[in-house]
Amino acid sequence: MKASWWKTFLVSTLLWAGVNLAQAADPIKIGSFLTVTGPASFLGDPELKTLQMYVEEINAKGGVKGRKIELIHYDTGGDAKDAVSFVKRLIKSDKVDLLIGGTTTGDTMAVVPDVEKEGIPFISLAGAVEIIEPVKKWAFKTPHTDRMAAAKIFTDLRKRGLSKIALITGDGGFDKSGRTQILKLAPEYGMTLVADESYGNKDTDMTAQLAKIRAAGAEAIINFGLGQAPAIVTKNIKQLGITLPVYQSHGVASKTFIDLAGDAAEGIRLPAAALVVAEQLPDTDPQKPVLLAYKTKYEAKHGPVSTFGGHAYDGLLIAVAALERAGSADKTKVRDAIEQTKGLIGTAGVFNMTPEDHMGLNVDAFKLLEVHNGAWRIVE
Amino acid sequence: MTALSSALLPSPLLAVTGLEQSFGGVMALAGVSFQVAEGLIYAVIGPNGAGKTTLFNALCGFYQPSAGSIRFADQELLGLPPHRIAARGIARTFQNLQLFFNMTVVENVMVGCHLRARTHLLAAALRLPWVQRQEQQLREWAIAALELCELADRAGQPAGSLPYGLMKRVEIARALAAKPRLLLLDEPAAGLNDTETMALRDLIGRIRANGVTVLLVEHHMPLVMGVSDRLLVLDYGSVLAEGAPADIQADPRVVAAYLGGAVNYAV
Amino acid sequence: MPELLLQFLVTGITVGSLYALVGLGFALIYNASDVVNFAQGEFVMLGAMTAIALLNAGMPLLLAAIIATSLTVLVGLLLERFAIEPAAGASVVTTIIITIGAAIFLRGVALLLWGKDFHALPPFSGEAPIRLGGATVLPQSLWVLGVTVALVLLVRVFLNRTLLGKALLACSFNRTAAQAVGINVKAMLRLAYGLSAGLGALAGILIAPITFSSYEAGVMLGLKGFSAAIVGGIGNPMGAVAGGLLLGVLEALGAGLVSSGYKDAIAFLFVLMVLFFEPTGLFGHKAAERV
Amino acid sequence: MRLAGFYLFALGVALLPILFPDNYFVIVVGASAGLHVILAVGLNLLMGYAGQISLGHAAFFGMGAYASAILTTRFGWPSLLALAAGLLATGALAWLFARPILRLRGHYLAMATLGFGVIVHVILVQATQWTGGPDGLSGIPALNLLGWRVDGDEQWYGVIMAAMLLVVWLTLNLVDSQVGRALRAVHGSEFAAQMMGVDTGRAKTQVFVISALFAAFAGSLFAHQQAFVSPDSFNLTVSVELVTMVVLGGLASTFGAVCGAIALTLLQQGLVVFEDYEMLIHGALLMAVMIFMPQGLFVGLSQAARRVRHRLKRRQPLPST
Repeated sequence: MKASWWKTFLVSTLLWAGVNLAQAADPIKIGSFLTVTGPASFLGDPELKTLQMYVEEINAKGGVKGRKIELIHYDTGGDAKDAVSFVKRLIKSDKVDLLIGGTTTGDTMAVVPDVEKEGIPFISLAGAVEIIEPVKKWAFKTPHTDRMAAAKIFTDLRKRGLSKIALITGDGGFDKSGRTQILKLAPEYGMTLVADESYGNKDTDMTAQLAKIRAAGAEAIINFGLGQAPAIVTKNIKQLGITLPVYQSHGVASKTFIDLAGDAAEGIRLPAAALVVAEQLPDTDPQKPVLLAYKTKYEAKHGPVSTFGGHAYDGLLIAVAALERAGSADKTKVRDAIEQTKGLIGTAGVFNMTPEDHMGLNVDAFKLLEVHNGAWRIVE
Repeated sequence: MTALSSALLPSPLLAVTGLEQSFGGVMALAGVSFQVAEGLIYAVIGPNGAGKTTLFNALCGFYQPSAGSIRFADQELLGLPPHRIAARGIARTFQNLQLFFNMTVVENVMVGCHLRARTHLLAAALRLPWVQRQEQQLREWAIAALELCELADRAGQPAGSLPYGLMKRVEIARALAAKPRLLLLDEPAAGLNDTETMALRDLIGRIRANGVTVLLVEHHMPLVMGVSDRLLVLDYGSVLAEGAPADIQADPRVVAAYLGGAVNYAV
Repeated sequence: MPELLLQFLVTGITVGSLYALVGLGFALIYNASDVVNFAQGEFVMLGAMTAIALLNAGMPLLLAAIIATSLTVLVGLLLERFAIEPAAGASVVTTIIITIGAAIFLRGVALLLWGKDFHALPPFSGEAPIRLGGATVLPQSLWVLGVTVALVLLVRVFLNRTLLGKALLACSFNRTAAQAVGINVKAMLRLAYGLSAGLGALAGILIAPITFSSYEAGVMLGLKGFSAAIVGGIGNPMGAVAGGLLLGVLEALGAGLVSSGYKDAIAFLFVLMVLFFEPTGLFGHKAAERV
Repeated sequence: MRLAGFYLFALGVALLPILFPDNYFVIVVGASAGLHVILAVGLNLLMGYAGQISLGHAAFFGMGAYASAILTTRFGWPSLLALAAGLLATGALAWLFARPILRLRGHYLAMATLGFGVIVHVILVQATQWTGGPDGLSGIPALNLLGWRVDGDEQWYGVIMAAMLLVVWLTLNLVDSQVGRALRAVHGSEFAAQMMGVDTGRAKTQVFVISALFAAFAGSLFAHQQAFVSPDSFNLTVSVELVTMVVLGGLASTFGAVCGAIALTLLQQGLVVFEDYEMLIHGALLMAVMIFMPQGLFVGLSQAARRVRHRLKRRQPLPST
């Protein structure tokens, strides 16, 4: 009896060690598909850099539960067709355990059918609210929704007693989806839209649209866009001598925007995660150390942070935490673990996911920022 | 003159009256009139720039003459697009080769059979049985035309791989494959050597023997004089003379204006 | 309203002069070789990006601009020598695909050299807007306009008054004949590529303070420049300039008066209409076909 | 045998998934290549055989896709009916557009088709209430072929390959018929073709419409396969890629177009692993192929193969080309 007891112990220990060894040799595969080139590279590029940087760090520290992480990435170039094909490749050919990616809403929505069918945990880095509403079993997301951005802007406008707004947006997915939310929320906040203009994201001059806005009698201008276009809009506003308050979206929450727009950016407000103003947060803010750590690490290697890299950081953080809690890379267990994310402090805010909320951020996670002397500062 | 010609030749296949064509103020054809009776070999000669090719292009509908009339088998051609004129029974060759270099010799000639073929897109894509049978038929017609031009052994070669003289003959075969009533030959001898020119002369004879009327623009005087039944001399877009070869040769105006007197083109 | 209209026109002319400069490059190469060089937009991008990089490295603006332009000319010459010349005798479409390949290649090089971020040049003479009647314009736009006019005039004088320029034009009318009278057609081709690259680079440097630049910035400018060259009648350098201005004004008017979302569609619809009624562009020479 | 090459190709297409079951590069990339083949073969009819360039072909692809997407999601039409409606609408538009646009030549035609492509793309982006705007339309139901729901990558491979083989077969037949010869004649010499009695205007219109129909057909399949459409799949870049496929493979050869479509699809899949170097390599390869094989991969490679064979049997002389 005694002998058989220690035999059992030995066998199970060996088995356990063997399993562990096998696991150690067998990395957890994270598949990512981002828009690293093309119109939304402004977003995808820092996302990829962040993922690569942190996967390296996690592996240097011994990985997740002894297993290394292998990051497999494909660039979609912003074409949803490529996103679909690469997600299939990640699932079928690379046999990844979970997916982080989809820089744009278009890329994300395009792959959702495959993700749902194959049943693989998927954390999207795109903004639109439709990704999580209605809730999709396997799809989660980390950035704030554009609805929150709209709400934040409207709240500030109401505080300033302004209600006649002029909207100018680009022709990309981010822009259009922001426009939709602004149109939807405006009545709720008592806002009237006196102009609704648009431009091509590669356009070089928006004075025609802005001249129309100038003539429309608006009290404030909202510009929802990405990349260099909002900087051109900002410069053109100054050129036309328009002195109305200008709101940008979280799409340009990066030092690059201020660099491009120069003096014209002065006084512009926008809603954004606290990342770009981490130093200005009170020391009591629980987010501060997380933000500073990410910011320092990123800027040491790649230059000014943007909130988009932060979304990727959050996604990876959620994934790794879920993998640890699930204790394996089993897809269903990891999915359930992601859904149970509670009180996790990321760059975008504190994540509290539920079966009904696959993002888990509330609107407080957004700060209202203003450009002041060529730098961001918190308005509230 | 018109009255005289029609009296001589009871049923003109082609009757051109008062044809005018100008390019930016320059009159390329200044009221040209002539008639071609069925079964003749009719040559149009004249110095360079006299309007010979312009006349051909006007006959084919490539230009839109500003005045005049072109009656072919008692029907007006003026104003019709080229493919409709072709459908009336006129075929031609070109001064600058217009072969389909992207096809084989026999395929070129099969295009010539276009008007004799049924062309239905969907049927062709589905390759219905009648399409297959027609393909066979067209190929036979094309080979027959090639045989007439002594080119049957070249049928499968890419059109662009032939020597120049043979390419010119492929054009003739292609035009003949349409079974035209009137064949327009635009300088068929240009660029040919003497042997080839002699062969061409025989070929034109055979074509006429097959019942095709030939309208010929040519500079090679021995060929023109040897083969044609009647001649039209153009100069500066106008008719200088018209008549049988012997009469034309004897016409002092023609000799002065064109033949230059010093050269004797007796055959 | 007249004030608004004036602003639209000013906007349109500013943007249009940009398209005109790029279109001019298309026309020059087309003249010499019948080839539409789809890497023309990349010349613009290379000029801008090189100048920005040199400026950031501490070089004064003027020197940076000169070196950037020279380097881009070199790229143009290399492109001609190593991609266009070896394909001599290939069909026009094949050559066009080669230039598309070259465009992708140059974008790839720029991506590796300068990353994906947008970069700006500082404006040459400040940012204080200048009032023109009821419209405002940036000093940099005046730079663009002024240099465009100067360059267009220079190119015109070069083509019509100098022996070299006439030789280049002769190639466009009849290459075989040009060769027969002793014009070195190959050298003319190189000249055209060098000149177009130089024009492109200058355009890039001029507009970088307004539009910024990134490795992909050439795509849109290439498209608009191509359209300008075609609308004006391809092969006619001054037609390209007119086409560019027309396109710019159309876009601005479309955006201002009809719908800013559909402004590109409006501009291209107009282009289509022009072509339907003038199948060889506004100022293209009507090619007579000889059979 | 006239269609020997076709049967060989069909055999290969059928054998691949049996030899490599459940392989991403066969099943998924293969299906994607199949759609590209349909597009390229259609465009080659227009470019290679009729000699008319189109830089706006993605527009027809997009119209087919959006017709299926909008009619099935917004109006609940059965997928086959939506497919037919898409073909009808695209064909009708192509027909209306063909006459004025095909009067243009060369670069002017390129410009006009490009402009057409840009206009359609702008509409897809801007008419948000219909098209879903830049983020596109999702939730397109599975293709329902008389009760059989096409779902899953293997089934899609089968359907797309069958569609592709049908299109290639129809095209091969068409090219080698009097209709096809008339078309090629238009390319060879438009005036001579007219003098043979070919109504060149009609011939060009027909081929433009067929080419548009093939593209719309591919578009409809694409929409159902992806269950999602967005305007970026139908922009100018895609049009240029399609032209590249045709020229890369070799103009005026149906199998050239097939070759070019497959090569470019594989190239895009293969190069993605090079990340930042992808563009550089892509551009360099494109230039190299066109410089060294100006007649395209199909002719280039078959000449190379012939040369090798020739070297193997020294004695036989090289057939003159």
